Amino acid sequence: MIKEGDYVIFKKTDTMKIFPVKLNKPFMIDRFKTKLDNLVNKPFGYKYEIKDQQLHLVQNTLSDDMNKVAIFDKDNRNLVDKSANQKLSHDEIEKLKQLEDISGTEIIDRLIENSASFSQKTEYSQEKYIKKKKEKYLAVFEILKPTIRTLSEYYILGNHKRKVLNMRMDTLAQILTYSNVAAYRNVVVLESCKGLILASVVERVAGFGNVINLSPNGSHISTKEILDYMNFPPEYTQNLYNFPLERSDKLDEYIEELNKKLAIATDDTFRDKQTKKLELAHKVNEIFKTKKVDCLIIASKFRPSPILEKLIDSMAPNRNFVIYSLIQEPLIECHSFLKRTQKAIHIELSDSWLREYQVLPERTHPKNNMDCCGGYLLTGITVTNE
Amino acid sequence: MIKEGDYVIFKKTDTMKIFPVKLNKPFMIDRFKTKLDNLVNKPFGYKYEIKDQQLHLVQNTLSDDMNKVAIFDKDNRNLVDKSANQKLSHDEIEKLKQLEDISGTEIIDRLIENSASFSQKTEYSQEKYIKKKKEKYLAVFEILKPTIRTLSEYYILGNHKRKVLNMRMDTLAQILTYSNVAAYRNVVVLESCKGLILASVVERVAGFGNVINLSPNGSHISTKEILDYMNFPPEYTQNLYNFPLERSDKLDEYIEELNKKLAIATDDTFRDKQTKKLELAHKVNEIFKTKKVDCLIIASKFRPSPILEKLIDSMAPNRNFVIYSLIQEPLIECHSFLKRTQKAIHIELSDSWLREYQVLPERTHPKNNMDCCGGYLLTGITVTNE
Amino acid sequence: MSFCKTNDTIKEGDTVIIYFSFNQLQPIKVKRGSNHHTKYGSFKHADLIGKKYGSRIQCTQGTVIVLQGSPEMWTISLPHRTQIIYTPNISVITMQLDLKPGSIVIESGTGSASLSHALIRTIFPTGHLHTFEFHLQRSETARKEFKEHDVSDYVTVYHRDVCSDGFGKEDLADAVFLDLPSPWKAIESAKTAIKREGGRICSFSPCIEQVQKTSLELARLGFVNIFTVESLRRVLSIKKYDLPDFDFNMDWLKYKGNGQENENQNDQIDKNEEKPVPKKIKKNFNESDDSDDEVDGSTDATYTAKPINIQPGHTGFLTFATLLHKDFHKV
Amino acid sequence: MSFCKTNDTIKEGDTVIIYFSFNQLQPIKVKRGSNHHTKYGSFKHADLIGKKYGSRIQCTQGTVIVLQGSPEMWTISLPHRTQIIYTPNISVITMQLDLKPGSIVIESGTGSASLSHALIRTIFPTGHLHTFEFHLQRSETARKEFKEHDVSDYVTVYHRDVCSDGFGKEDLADAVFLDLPSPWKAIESAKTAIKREGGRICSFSPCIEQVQKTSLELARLGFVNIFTVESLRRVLSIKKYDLPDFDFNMDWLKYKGNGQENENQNDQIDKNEEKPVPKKIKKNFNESDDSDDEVDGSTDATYTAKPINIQPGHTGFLTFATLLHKDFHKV
Repeated sequence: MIKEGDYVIFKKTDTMKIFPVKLNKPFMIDRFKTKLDNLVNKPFGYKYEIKDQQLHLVQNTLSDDMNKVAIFDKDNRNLVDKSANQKLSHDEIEKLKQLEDISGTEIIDRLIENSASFSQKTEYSQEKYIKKKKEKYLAVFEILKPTIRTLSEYYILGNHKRKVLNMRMDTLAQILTYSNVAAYRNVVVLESCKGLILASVVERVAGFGNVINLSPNGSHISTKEILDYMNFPPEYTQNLYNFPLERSDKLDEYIEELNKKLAIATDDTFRDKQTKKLELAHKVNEIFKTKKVDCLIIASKFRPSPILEKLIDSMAPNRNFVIYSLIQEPLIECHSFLKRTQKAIHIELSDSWLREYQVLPERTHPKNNMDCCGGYLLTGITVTNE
Repeated sequence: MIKEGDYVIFKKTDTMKIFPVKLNKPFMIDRFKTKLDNLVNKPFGYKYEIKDQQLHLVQNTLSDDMNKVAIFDKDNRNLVDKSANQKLSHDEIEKLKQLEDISGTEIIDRLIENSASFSQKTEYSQEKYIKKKKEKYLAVFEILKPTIRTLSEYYILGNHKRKVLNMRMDTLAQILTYSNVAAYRNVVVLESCKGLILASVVERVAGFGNVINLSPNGSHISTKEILDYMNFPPEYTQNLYNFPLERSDKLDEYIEELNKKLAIATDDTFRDKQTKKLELAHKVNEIFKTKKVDCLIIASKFRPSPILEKLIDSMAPNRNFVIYSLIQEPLIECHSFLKRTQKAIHIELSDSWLREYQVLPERTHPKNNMDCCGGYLLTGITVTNE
Repeated sequence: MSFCKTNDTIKEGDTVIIYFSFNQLQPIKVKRGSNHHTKYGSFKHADLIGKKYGSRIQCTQGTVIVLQGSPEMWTISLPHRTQIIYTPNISVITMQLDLKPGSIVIESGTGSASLSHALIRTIFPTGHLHTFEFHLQRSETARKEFKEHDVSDYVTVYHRDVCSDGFGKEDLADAVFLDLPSPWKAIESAKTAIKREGGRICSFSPCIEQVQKTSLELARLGFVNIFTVESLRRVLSIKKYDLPDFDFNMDWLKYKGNGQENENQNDQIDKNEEKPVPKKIKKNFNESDDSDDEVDGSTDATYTAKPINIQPGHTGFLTFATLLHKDFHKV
Repeated sequence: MSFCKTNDTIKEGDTVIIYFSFNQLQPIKVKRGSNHHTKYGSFKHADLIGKKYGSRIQCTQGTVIVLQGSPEMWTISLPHRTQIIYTPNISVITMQLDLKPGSIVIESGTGSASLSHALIRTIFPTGHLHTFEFHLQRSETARKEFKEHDVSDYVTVYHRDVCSDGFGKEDLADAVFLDLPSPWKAIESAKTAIKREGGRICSFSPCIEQVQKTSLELARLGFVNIFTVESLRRVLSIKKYDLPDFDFNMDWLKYKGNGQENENQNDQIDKNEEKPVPKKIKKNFNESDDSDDEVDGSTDATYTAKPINIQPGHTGFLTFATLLHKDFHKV
């Protein structure tokens, strides 16, 4: 059920938008003004329609497509190709949409009235036309719960692909299995995906383990976005440690530095800050120095090989690492390092391929477009040479 | 119809073998002795069975699979997993096969008798079992005509992939379209595919044009194999010129050298040889020097970029080239050269993907295995900077 | 000029392709006295005449390239009247139908004639294409185009519904190609149309149910070696890459924006795909804007090939089969 | 030791994976007093006990590595009782079913329990897997394996035909996974088994007809967001490459074998895939034999990544759907 403070995803055909649920805060979505008050204590996943600036649950009706067989006997042999089948101009349609009191249904009726070819279309094409227009003009949205699954769709659907390094759902899914992330693991994550990977890891560890989030300066800013959307319970994030990547290879030095700062600290705020930093450093040091890292995931904008070289020695033997890259060359470099040093076995470079299908009676086929750029993964298992 | 002197392809499930049709020449195929005399004046494509050391046409029966719907109600829940379901040992089966007078059908009967699980299998599994065994033990072969299509299957099916640089049918097909090979073209080919590409080009030019086959020393040896199988009519190959690649960048010099040799020639055989070489050189020179090359295809074991640099200037503007490589790096190098010199536009690097489907009632699905290694193509169009 | 021959110079009346970039091509008919307006300004048709194909044409504000009409160029620039068949599938169809100069081919429907041009190119000068289209306007347009493209000697266009009326041909064709909503309705007639010594057939269908019905009908009518494939081509763009090294010795705290700083500095890799190239650069003919990074002379630049993001994931299924020599069929 | 936790040292009774190479892995149960024979000679089980997982084990004639049993290692080494689900599909299933620690999952059939182990790993320690199998022997073997792998606290095995008898569960599961010949027969019961607040369902089927029937039934029963995907993973092997330059100045006539000479010299690229590696080299543990070229220290070696030739092109279709909160369904 939706609660105040949750984030919700508005979905309509191929667009998704994300909003926090705040009471009595009207805002605009598409051309509609609405408030989210009505969503509280309502279920996720249903369709809601905006009426009177509020969202109302719409019952799902059985998809018409599913029950209707395409009719091949009617055909379009007499449909003459004309560019001007729609008599309303773009501007006229835009003006129509500005009318305060016009409903989506009315707009669609007007479009049909003014379509020269509508009556000549096959029944199937007519339905397709109406469905398309409905999706465009009706104020009906699916309200989805932000989950790793829906968020990963959100980033790929919108123009946010680059924000998550083009990370496709299946690639992310493979990162999580091949790294063996689960409860009771110490997981080290270095990512530039707005927290998509970090949030996935936090969810799979669920508080039963430790998650070390490495980033320049230990900043959580670039990974916080998706963690916020996920709205995790506090026990999930209590063992999440945001630690500076640049300190990860000189922990002793860093601890010494912090101790020195602490020793000369006079200001309470400063002391608290240093104490916290020191606790964090000790925690990370404890895991790194005793080689207790169970899973290592690198999916960052930096060249992975030098980073892997620094971090792999903190891993226990027989543990899994996964490195993601949009191109294969940086992973070939990591592969060379691993082979040369014999620090790992079962090293595989792979790419992934995902295609969706349209499954409808008499009209089943793979979707016409696909995302061909799922990136590459290098996976492997650490071994000991002792 | 099959003629004496033709090559024929024997096909059985996943093996293909190729033989010339010679009269009264018995040979062994699998464990069967046969002669090909009976094939003369018989049609290609039919199945033939070896009986009494001769091949007899077998009528195709409508595939049983097609008309039978899988029965999901019968299932294998009571079939107990046992490794020793077949009571005959490997050695016993081998001995059985050595028996002179045993027919394939009899072997299959014995296998069924000795299969512990056969009677417990579903009807569908039983059929599958019999079909598999039939394919293995009956002396029935499809006799196929060697065409580019069947030969490209032959090389990929057998362990001959490397001989044709892993050239998959769809990749070869794309080479032929993107190079714009057809009648009335001057085509330059440099290939290390046993003549697969050369033969395709010769067929598509069909004598209406010129085909220059470049190779080290102008040797046709490495490309002759598939041309022989194709058994082209003489007009197809009359304009096929096998020319030394190492001379292609210094034609004047080469002609001069040949002229000199001819001038001092005393021996008739030697003179004839030089005269022929000179004619060939003049022909190639005429096409190269006047920039009359219409299509350039490179699919060789050599680094393509330096070769492309030498050959591209012999091409007319607005003509097509295609370069094939199993890996992408050599093509990236060609791409850099072309971009830098602005000698071409519409330069595309691509790979191809081909998957076969099993289409049977209630059992339709993509085939479980696929060839993932179709290689890369670099295609482009020459332009003039004049 | 002819779409199936190679030509050197542009003549009046030629259909030429004005090439802006990978996805921007425009066929025009050269007519003395006309002007052509492009986003790079305009040029006079008269200036084209006598020029070599493959030349750069100076417009008032930039350069374009003028290319000869060829089947492949036509496929990516033609006016769509229907869904068309693209070159990767055309390639496989041509190979699997064993086509070469001299082949007699039957095709239905003609559609936008994307495939037709490629078929003609392969079978001319001694072969012939019989192409059938049930939509009157389309069949007339195709006939007109074939004439304009100087290939009408090698093709006959029929306005006819082959599913109800058949091809009306007997023992004529080496190969039959079907691109119909209900291809199974035309197979019996296709069988009649194929030569006595047999031939090949191909059916192109977007949906798997069509493939299933077609395969059953092919089997019922005695076709053999029935198989179905999907063939896709994936284009890779070539990009310069330069992943930054993380500097373990830098004081990242002092580096601006802590953590988000080089958001946009990094992936040169995707730049072109996602951000529209500024108009200013587009003014001059510069193909690399569309897909590849500019290649510079420096030898230490490193390039990688990366698939273009969204590409065709499905066009249709291709079902092939063989009809064996008719005289040896058991009746 | 447990398959879903990470363990450091080997104990008696552990099921460990003996790792020879990519495709050669063997699970064994460590039993003091036993010997294990491999192609590299034999070792004593007793020698394993107390060793670290991920250690090299000296056999009489070579070295192997001993690995902990994990869901992914189990999937590639388990004894097949049925067709199994592999890690790329397992990954997508786990993600699309929104699984995490605490999830209650229903699975049928158990099969070879490849997926089951991975599901348990993701949902433990607070979740539970209910797995149903209609084949008695298989269900018993799975139960025994779960015990041996120390995961039986998180899983209940049922011997039951869910198509005829249903799951017998109500408002219990967050997610249901079906891998059945006729999955549509189990969907109504699956709906009952899903929690009142709704949940996710996945059906895995090799054939498209199964997908069609399943999708229709899901729609009929009010599931939403029904969609089907195929997910494949392609492995690339890393090879040294060195295409020879053609020497335009060489006298090729004198070069041995005119034209065919460097037949085998050239493509180092394919060597390993096609030719079996000589036995001699295999004697020592050397993973690179199987897929990658030996990487040497020299910095000027150039490597490329090339897809392994024959790979899975299809495993099955994955159909997913959502059941919304049951209390808000219109009846």
